[in-house]
Amino acid sequence: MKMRKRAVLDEPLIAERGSPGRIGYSLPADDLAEYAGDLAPELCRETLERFPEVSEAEVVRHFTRLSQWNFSAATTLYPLGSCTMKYNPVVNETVARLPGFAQLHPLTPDEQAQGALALLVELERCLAEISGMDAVSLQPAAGAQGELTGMKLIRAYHQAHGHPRTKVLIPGSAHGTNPASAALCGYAVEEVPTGSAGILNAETVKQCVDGEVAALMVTNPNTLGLFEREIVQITEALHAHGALVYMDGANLNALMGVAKPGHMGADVIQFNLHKTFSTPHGGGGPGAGPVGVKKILEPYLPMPRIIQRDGLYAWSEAFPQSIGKIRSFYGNFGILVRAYAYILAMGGDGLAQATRMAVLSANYLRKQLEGTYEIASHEPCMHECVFSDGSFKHTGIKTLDIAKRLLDYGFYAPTIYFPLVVSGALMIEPTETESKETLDEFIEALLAIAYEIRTSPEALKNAPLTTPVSRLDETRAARHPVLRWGTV
Amino acid sequence: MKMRKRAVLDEPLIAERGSPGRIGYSLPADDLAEYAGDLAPELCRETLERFPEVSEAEVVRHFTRLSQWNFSAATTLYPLGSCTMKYNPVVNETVARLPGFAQLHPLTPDEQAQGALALLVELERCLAEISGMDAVSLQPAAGAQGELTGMKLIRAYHQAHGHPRTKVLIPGSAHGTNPASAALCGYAVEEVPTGSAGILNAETVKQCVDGEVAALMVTNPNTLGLFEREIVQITEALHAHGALVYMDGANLNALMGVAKPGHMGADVIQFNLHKTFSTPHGGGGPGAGPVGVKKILEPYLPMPRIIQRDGLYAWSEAFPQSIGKIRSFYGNFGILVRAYAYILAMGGDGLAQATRMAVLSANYLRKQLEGTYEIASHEPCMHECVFSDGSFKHTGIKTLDIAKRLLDYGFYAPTIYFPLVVSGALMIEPTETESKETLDEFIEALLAIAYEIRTSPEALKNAPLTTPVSRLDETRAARHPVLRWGTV
Amino acid sequence: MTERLMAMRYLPHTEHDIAAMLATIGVDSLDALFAHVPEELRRRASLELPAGKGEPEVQTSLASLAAMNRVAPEYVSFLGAGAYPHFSPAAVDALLQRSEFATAYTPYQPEVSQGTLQAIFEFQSLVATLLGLDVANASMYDGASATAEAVLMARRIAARRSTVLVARSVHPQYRQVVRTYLEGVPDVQIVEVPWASDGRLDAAALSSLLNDHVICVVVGYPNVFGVIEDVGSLSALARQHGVLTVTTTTEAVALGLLKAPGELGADIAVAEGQSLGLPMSYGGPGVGLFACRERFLRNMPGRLVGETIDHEGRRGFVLTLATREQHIRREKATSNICTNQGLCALGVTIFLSLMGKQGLRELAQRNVKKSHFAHDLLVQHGAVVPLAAPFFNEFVVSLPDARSRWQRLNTQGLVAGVVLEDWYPELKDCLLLCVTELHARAEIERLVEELKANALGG
Amino acid sequence: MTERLMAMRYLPHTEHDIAAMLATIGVDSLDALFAHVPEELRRRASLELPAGKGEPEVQTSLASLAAMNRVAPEYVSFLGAGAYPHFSPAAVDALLQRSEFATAYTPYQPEVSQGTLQAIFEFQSLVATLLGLDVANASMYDGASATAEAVLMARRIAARRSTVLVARSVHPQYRQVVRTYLEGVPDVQIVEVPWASDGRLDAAALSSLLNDHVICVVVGYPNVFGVIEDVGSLSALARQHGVLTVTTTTEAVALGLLKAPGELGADIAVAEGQSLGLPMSYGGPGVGLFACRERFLRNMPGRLVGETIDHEGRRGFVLTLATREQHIRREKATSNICTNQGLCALGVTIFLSLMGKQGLRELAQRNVKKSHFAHDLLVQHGAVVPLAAPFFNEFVVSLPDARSRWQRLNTQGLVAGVVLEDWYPELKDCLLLCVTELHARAEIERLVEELKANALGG
Ligand SMILES: Cc1ncc(COP(=O)(O)O)c(C=O)c1O
Ligand SMILES: Cc1ncc(COP(=O)(O)O)c(C=O)c1O
Repeated sequence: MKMRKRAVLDEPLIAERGSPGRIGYSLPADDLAEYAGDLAPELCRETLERFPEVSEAEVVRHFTRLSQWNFSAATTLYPLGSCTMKYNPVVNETVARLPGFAQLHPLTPDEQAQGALALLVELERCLAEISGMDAVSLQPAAGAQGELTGMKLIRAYHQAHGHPRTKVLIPGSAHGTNPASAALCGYAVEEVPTGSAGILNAETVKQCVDGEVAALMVTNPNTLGLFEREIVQITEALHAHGALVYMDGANLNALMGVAKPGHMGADVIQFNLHKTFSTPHGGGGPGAGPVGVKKILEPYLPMPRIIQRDGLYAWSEAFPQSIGKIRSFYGNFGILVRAYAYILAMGGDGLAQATRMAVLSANYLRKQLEGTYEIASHEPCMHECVFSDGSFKHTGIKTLDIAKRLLDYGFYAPTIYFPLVVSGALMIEPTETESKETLDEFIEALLAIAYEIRTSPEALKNAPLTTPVSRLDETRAARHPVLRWGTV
Repeated sequence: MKMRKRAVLDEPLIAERGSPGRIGYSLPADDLAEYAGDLAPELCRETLERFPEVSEAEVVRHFTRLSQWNFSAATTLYPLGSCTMKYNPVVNETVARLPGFAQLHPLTPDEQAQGALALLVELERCLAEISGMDAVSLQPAAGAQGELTGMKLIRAYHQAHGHPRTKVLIPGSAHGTNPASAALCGYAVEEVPTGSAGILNAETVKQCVDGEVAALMVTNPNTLGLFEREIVQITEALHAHGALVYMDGANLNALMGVAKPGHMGADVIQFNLHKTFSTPHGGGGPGAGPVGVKKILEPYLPMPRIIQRDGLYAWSEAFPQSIGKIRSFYGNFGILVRAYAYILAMGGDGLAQATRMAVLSANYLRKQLEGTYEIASHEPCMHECVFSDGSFKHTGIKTLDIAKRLLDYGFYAPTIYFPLVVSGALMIEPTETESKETLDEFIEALLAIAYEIRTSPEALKNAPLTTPVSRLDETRAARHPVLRWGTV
Repeated sequence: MTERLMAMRYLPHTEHDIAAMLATIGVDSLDALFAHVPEELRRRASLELPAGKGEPEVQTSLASLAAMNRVAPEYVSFLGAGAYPHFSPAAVDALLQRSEFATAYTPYQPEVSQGTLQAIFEFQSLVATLLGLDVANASMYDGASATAEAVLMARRIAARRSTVLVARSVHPQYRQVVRTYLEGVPDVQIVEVPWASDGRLDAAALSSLLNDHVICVVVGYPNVFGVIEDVGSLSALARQHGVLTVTTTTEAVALGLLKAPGELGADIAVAEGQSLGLPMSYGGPGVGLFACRERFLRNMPGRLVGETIDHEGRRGFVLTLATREQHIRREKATSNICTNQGLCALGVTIFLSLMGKQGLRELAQRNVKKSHFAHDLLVQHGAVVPLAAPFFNEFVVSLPDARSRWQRLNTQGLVAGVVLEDWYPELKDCLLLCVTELHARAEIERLVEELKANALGG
Repeated sequence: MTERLMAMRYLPHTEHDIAAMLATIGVDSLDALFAHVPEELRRRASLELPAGKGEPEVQTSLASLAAMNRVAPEYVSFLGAGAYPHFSPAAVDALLQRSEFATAYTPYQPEVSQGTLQAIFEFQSLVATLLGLDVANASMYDGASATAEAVLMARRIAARRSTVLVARSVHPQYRQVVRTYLEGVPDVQIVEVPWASDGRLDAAALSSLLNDHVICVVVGYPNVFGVIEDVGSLSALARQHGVLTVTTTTEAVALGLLKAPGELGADIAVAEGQSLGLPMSYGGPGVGLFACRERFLRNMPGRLVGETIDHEGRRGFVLTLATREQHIRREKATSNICTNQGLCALGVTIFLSLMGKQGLRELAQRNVKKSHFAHDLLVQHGAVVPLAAPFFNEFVVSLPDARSRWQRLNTQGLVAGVVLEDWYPELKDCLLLCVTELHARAEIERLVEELKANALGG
């Protein structure tokens, strides 16, 4: 096992550092020294209780130390299934910080923001081309907000056609955001059963559709990493009942240049730019979740939209059927800049190659591991592969133990216990940016762990052994929630 | 003991990563596709043997991982005596990267580089004011090159006065660069004995001076952290014999706003901008070592120098007595920008306060430790304090063991075995940017180690225990030097 | 695949690697991996996009787009209204670029995510204090959607009630987002509450609208006009009817000085955090701050980090109370949010740590001072300021022909705030001006001079 | 001390801390700590400098100075001659900003400095390969002082000899620095060797100067005119007299394509590394690359990192052979260098890792292609190119009235290279032009067009 220990200091909470009266800030010089504008004292608070009082150096050291406690895609393979933890190119960070982007006020008159508008228009076009959809809105802030937007569009469409309908069909393998988003739109969620191979059966879907079904929410490839082979028949079945198809595009990394959701019958799809388009995940965000739609849904897209007027780009709210706004201003612009830079760098062929390499890598992992770990489906996989706990369930070892043990081997863990339809799922997404050597090291680790399960299971039960903290008591955290530092 | 372990992956050499044909670069588009300029094959090499073939992601991960193996001032107290490891403000990094500085070609016509020239002139002025010298050259790339420059100036001066002289006086406590620089100028080095209290005795110096002495090289405060109380008498003694005084300004952090070398009789001094003026040490450099001189030495300063012409700044080589150039172009400009930003931020009062806090902190450490560790001198200390191995020599523990053990406590080690005049020296420089709490933690660690010396010396002998590697075999490295990766 | 792709620098697979991997898998071509994808889909899948570019061209392409946008200091602007120009110390962005923060994801494995987790815990602590409430979550998308989530949460709490009162002086985009989020939610209606002549919520109107069917009242603090609402009085009024008070703040710097919403009786308080160290970035990414009283905890949307201990008893942090979240509760979750604004929350945490107890207050005071100076100078020169209530760093000024004057100044490289008529037809000829610590006195004086020359005089 | 300093953000000591620390020390004021410093020094020590500035002002002050300097892309320049505009991937600078690298110092404690040490080991390996020699050190200040150190080293090796031959076509600043370093070193004289009509070293002149007193011959590779010297022949010639060959390279990118100096018989090879990923930064910091044959190892200046093992047998890296260095050997050291250019060496290491085997060569080829295109186009338009030898990415062009034409173009925002007469009075009316991968074809065509309009035609 390749492992090195190192000293990492305990780092207290920032509120536990510092000393009263110490400061870490400076303001611009006061050029109004003689003027004394202030608010009435009764409007003002007494203090900012337990706000830090620290020097700049203390802040820098504090957060630098904290950062080192993280595993991240920049330091290790981060094979978190469904999350597409690909390499985040450094240049994207540089361009997003250009003052013309970073310092731009969102209400800047359109004529003075033509560069930003042109970028947004171009990005819309690229995403439409990649997905085969007709129009794109960049406003949603993340995948789930894209889903919400998409479902709002579907609702608006049905409403405009007389009746919003009441139900949405969702397979059990779907990501939790799908049912949550549908419910947020007031829809009842109905689970469509997945076929035994892990994919949807067009016949089964057909039987679930009726005039109350507003839409099917389908992920393709689905969360088992499988391409929904019957997708065209499925979407036709929906359309035959006047229902629409929402496609969760979180797994678009498996489709670029291979198949377009627009051709599969999707009416609306969200893009997770923080997955497919390489924007960094930021420890939980920000992401961006643009939606692409077919013509029939375009009138309902969020406002404002960009139009051309007198040879210039301009924001317009003249879309009377629009669902309105889903977020202030125009979305997570800084993330959109990064995604656009990525698309420029990759080009059409590069994106297609990315998909092919992502799928190649997942199939390679799957092949190397399937003799040892039980594969969740025997269908060919796309960009990720899912294993169940079938091969080790009888040993008393849990999927969680394997995940923890991987940390000791210096890898982040795959997504575990998702999708829910797989017992003790281990969902591995290598992405196209990991080298074969790294995949081989990871395979080696998983095989070594399989051996440990047989020979020294306690190593797994006690794992991780090499991390800044050992296994944490999650029950305690939930039972007696301590969600902020003490106020005294 | 506050310590956390964490997994840090073994990271091979970059040449051990990668795969033939893999790449991590891109070039600008070739806009001369039809033109075929190339060199004759007989001029060209076959290959770049064992040059890496890696992707961008692999490079980023490689160096990110390596970085985490370092302790640094940004992660922990780095009390390396004589090195002034103060906090390096982040904003200095930002301004040094402004395209108008970073992308500026050194041969840009002067009219197009007025901003850079103005900055250099301003910085020269600030350094002259801080040191009490008359003129400054920013050209030397580091302290040692500043020393060399200074000694060249002294030599040129004596030469111009008929005879370059043959000897330079240097106290035994001096930094190794002092004798090395003097020798590089062709001078014989003669050691002046230090008085018992650790400082120079004017009488002793007087006895060493004669007509062959070109200069005394003196560090003030000296490397024991002691102010040379008799400095004025000493420099007078030199001047009385027509000899000059080189003052090593590496310890200027102890003097700002307290005493100016120019008033002490120094004829030339170097500034270590990477110490006193907060530019980052870069794991060994780059630094900058400007020299300040008295009027008598100004004619000899390196070329080019900045003059004013037609209301503009301009580089000029019209200095016939100049020693010439010590470095290409004008010095480590990017470092000079950082130092200037620091001086702007601090202001005169801020610099004076920095000195006072640095001295306060060193005295505080000294006081807290002197009951446990043997102090090298009973003189009041300035910005650093030096302990000897006197208190633990009999235990078999070496200064080195204490240094290694400190790593386990999460602190970088002080400078050890320097100055040479102190047995087993431990030279601690806290700097003004460390908080009292951090100093207290460091004191606690040193006291705990003193306790361990008595109770569990093997903990020190085996230290460090928590680092990526344990003690390394330095003898082996020197005996069978392996200085590059294998070529097959 | 034989000709070399520009994108290769991001794609490590050599031809040799590919061949070896295909051989292991047991197929003879990459295409074979996609054989199960219907052929008619694959046939039409090619991407009509330009060829990939090298990094130098990516940089120059983006730089030329960026250069087409006008920003300070060349371009002087008094725009606020939901996005605010503030100084952010260089340390904030430098630390955000630490790739261990930037390229990690949701801390599902806490043992190797303590950096993210502790920072979020600190964020929650700071936000809870700033908003004066018991618990804060680990971020929402932005101030607008956080407001919508607050209303949805209020509705969960007051499940049998049906009316949401929203002050018309809440930022119009926030109101639009609330409306969008609520559309389709059964049995809820939104009623707008007007402002009184001084710019604060019309208390009489509120009184007349409050009743047992009301879920909550949403009020801006400060409101879109920069006006400091009397949250204490209106929350007291609301409470009499069992109605929850929700405050929403676009300019979080104000909270460094103003009484905290919770202190004034708010039950849920949200804010946009962009002002606290994040660049405006044409409107995003920012971060939604969200806090509420402890008793509503289980109704809260979003992620929460909690303190706990490890096997050796060391303090550590974990995601907690996830049973509220979509990945566990699915359609019954308190929200659909998953990816949030983690790195922005970290930015706010770093910014607040640097500013600290004293700095944030001083920053807020400086904003008051600068904007009040501008206000006073305008008044001195005869400008009409229609709203008399105290304001933070934005205020409304009324002048004849505002729009065309605004346009004229715009061509001179000066944006005289927002033309309010676009949002409030009733506010014809009104401009909303925002002045922060970054506006130099000379810029303020220029604004006044230009408005005077253009308008005030006649 | 009672009024607040702007610099406080960098100074953590509160009044309370200060009082507590003074009490511990047992003195009653800060001044008391300096009581032993002669009073007449203290009296005059106050600093007449402006008051400290906040970070916003520091930024604007520096930004306005930076804005007074003209740089690409607005300003087109064909300047090379020791500093070269090249593309550096964003990853290089991002990694250099990792504070664990930037804020550490010389790795005296190897156990907590393996990051720096391994990176230097990689640097040494890459540089040794690039220069085609056995061992490279861990960096010198710059190409010029590295050249001087090489000459001093040669002198140590050939201790009884006395003459240093330096090609006059070595960069004049490098020659100046060599001269400065050698001044005062007893019994050494420098003799310049002229160039032949094609721009290469005059072999006949060299032959006539070589004898048993000669220490070494120093030649630029490429030389200051961009000309590729025939190092193989001249080193063979030198070796006949037991004379060492030292090559010095200002444009290290050339070494990605050209035969390595060591391969051609150089005994010591040095270079300026700025081209390899570092910004020009008005001439510094760059980094001196330095390599030699193994048998000269103990005469080498500078720091060296070597491989070893730890107690558990794991590979690790340490500073080694320090007995050559000043901190051990003091006046007998092989050099006085201490602080070197560590972070720049790291930058070069990262750059070379990214470019790799293929990229560095391709980059060099592109430089050849671009500069030869410019050269050919000029010739096509009748320009005179006085030196016929092969060149890398710089070449000399001769045209009537060069200086005034250069000046005219300069006012039009185009710098037509270096006016060589300033360095070489014998090269009147000659310009030295440098063309790299960053020059667009259109810029080259503009240069030719302008020179033509200005000169070539008439
Ligand atoms: C399949 C799938 N759908 C939807 C989402 C939701 O996207 P986001 O987290 O950006 O809201 C995710 C992300 O985790 C996902 O994996
Ligand atoms: C006292 C003293 N003098 C001179 C020097 C040499 O400075 P530099 O390392 O910048 O060459 C140092 C630095 O280590 C020093 O501490």
